[in-house]
Amino acid sequence: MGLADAFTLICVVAGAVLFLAGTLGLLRFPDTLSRLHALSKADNLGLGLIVLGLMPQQASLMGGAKLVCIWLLAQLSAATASQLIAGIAARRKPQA
Amino acid sequence: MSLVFDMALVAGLIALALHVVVTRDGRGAILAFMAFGLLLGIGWARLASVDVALTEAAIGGGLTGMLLLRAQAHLVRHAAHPAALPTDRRRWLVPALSCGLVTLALAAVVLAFPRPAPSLAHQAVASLEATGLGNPVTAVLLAYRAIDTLLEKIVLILALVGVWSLSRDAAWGGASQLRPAIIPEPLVFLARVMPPFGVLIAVYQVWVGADLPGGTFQAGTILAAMALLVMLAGLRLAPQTQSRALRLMLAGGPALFVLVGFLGVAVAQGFLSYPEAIAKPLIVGIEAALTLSIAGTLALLVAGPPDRAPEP
Amino acid sequence: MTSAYAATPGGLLLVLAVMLPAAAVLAMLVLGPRRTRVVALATLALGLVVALAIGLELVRSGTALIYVLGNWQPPLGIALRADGLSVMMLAVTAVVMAATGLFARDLFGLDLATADGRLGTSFWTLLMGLWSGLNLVFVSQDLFNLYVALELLTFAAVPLVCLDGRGETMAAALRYLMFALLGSMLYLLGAGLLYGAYGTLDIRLIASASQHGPAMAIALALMIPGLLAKAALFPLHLWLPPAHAGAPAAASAVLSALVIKAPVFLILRLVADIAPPGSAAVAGQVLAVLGAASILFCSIMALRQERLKLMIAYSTVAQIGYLFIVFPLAGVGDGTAPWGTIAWTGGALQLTSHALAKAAMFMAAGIVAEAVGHDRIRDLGGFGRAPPLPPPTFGWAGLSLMGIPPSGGFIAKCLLLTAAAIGGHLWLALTILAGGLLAGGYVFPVMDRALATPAEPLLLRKPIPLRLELVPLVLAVLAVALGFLPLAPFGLLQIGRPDIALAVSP
Amino acid sequence: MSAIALTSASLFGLCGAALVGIGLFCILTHPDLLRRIIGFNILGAGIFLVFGAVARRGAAMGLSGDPVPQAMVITGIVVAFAATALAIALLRRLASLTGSATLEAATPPRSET
Repeated sequence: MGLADAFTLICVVAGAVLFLAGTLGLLRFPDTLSRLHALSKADNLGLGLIVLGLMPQQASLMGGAKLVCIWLLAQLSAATASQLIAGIAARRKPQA
Repeated sequence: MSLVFDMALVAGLIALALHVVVTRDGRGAILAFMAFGLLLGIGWARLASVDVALTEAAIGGGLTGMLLLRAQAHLVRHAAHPAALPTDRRRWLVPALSCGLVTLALAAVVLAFPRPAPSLAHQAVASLEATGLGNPVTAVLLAYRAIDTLLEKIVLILALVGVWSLSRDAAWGGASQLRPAIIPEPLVFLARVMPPFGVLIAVYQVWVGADLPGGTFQAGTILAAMALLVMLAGLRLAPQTQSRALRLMLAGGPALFVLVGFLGVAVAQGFLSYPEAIAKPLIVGIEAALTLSIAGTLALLVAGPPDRAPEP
Repeated sequence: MTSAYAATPGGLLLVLAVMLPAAAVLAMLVLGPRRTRVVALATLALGLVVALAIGLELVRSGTALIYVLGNWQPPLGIALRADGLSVMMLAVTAVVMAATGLFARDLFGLDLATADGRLGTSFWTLLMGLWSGLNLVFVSQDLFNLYVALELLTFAAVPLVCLDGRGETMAAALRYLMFALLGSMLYLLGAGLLYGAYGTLDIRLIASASQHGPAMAIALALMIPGLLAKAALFPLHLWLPPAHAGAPAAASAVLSALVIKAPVFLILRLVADIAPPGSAAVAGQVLAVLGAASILFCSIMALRQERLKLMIAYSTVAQIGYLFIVFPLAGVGDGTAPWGTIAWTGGALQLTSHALAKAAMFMAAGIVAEAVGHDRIRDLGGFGRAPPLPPPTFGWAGLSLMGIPPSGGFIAKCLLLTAAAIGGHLWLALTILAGGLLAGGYVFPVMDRALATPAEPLLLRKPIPLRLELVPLVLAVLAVALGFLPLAPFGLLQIGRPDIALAVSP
Repeated sequence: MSAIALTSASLFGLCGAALVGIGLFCILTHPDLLRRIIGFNILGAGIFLVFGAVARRGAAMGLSGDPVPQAMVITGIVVAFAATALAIALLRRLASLTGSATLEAATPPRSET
């Protein structure tokens, strides 16, 4: 196992752990906002680590660039979704 | 190791499907179904069918989910509370047993398929040269079995005509009301930032689809999603369904397909055959036109029947 | 093995039969509501010519017409093939379509507000889609291509049911869609299994395979019930009466006369052309039992209906039943060639005469409902005095349904009865006789109402032009005239049978 | 039973068989029409997976699967989506007109044509 493979292994495992933690948080945390917090942690950092870990495995620069693009697009949509959910949660709260 | 991964994936798929059926929570069922669609996309990637994986993830996990969520919101507002599965055993036991029987019979057939497996891969690859393509799936869709793809476009258009026919008489020819009453700011931001990327990805998909996984369906779905995003965010109104330009776009792809098909009668070896020298450019041209048609049709199918009277 | 398809002269006509209406759908979409009707009528005329040309070419050459799409030979590509039976279906379809077109033009012309509006425009577009799907069902040789054809039919037929936009017809259309989709999916699943086992979906290639594993039996056990759900055979008929009764008269005519015949045709092909003899015999027996049950149960249901259109719709399910008792009568699956038997000819005649008679009946009922404003049989006393032609139309079409001489239905039922007597199928013979009597039971009361003198005369809502009434009358007369036709043209049915590749000596 | 080596193709084929059963059950028994429409999608997914298993088994010539069933699945997915869209449009209209999202409550047609 070369250095690159070891790097991949560590990063991807760390990413997977973050996803696991995020899922646990989603299921266990009491209210919408803290669940959202857990979820976006997993989404941002977990996906980021996995993408980072897969970088050395790419044969070409294009492949790496595509991976980064995927991460950026996921960031964008996740951030928007979080905003939307948080907005709805904030609007509902005063009425409850 | 990879078989363990597949087993976990399969277990997840079955668990989600069961959850969709038995849960009492209507919205929860839809969300579980969307997760199911995404997992299924991974399943298709595991089956090494990247073309299908892309289509499934985009349609099964995306557009269908949006359609279902919008319908659920509508039903909650307009209809009696949806009922849950019958608890009376007589009502569900017989269907459950017969469905179990179907599953068992299917499983037996799947395990008893002949080996070596019959396959058209040889013929598909051997004939690839005549089409000038590199992706055999695209060759099947646009050359060997082109008639299926062409008539399936007609199916899509008929579905759209059918959906439009469900409007009130006064609204027929008008536009759908997609824009929600309150548009959240982040959505508008996303609708401004995302579409250029989406269009880029779609163009890329059509372009590489001739030789690599990807193609007109996947690209069309992405474009449809972008169009819906822009309309949902209120940046553009949904188009009038009577608009001539819109209708030209919808009919353009299949119409070009039919024309090239009959061109084949005159200059190649019959209906839907391409002259070998220009097969690839013809196919890519048809794909480009089809992509626009598919994008428009899918987006309008999600938008539903027009509900505002047409404006001249 | 002669697996390759050789295109025959005139094969391109089959492509035209499918693509002409499909292209019309596209043209209508682009040209817009005002020109939809013109495009439809032009396509109907052209399509009729194409069907005629196909018939002439078949008779001239005496062999099946074949076309290989894109010149890609099956199993990789798809072939179209029309033998005598397919050509008969194409011809009947073209005639009923053309009649429906003429009828719909005047029916929608009654109300100028709807003529170029939602109802009229959607009707014409969907009608063309329907036609393309029907023609494809009759000529395609590829099981997945046939799935696409079935979906063309589903997507065109379902919205036709609820064009009037009422809640009840929405429910009827939704129930229809559920049954139709379930049917398509089971069919598709079966096709997938067959591909897994044989590596092809071409009917000729599958049929010429020497060994059949469990995949064939399971696939047939999925595909046939799926198609039965679409054909509305008892006990899967529940969706049909509300759907066919709720549609506008012109649409009911096509749905009842043609659309349900497509899955019946496919079942016939699966059982007679693909299934190995043992499975075919079993399937034939089961189908015959269901067919007989359909005839008896749905005839009785038709007797009990209070509304004219519902009665006609139940009668459709009963009449479809006759097509399924053909299987054991023609000896499908016992090693002989079924297409030479009198039962086979009887079945084909029944199919044709029912298509003509049922289209005529629905159109006549539509005219009555349009003129009087309702279709409650009890309150229709004296409807024969108002628009003059629907009662004779109804009577003539009724002759064919009951099987009274001289009519196409009579010859058909007579042939089936003879086959049942010769073959010693006493229960089928009794069913045929009982079905005829029951049909009389539901046709005569309507005639009685037509000729009755009501206490107070019926109020006419609107005048009906004579031209509108003529179309169904012509169809009904054609259904009766089939009875005068010498049976020779039905030698047509044997053209192209058996498929050459099937004729491998054991 | 070791003769039947469990490959990932047959594993997904079996998954397809199970999904077909689950989807059918949902369609046959669930009173909520929206859920039945989802059931159709699950049934479709199962059918397509059976096609997928067939395709994967047919891998040859350096291809990872037989392209013919793969292409059919793509066609099938798009048709299934169109069916879902039409069913949902009908259901929404039914709900607006009658206030009911089930077929059980719908009475047989009785009013005049």
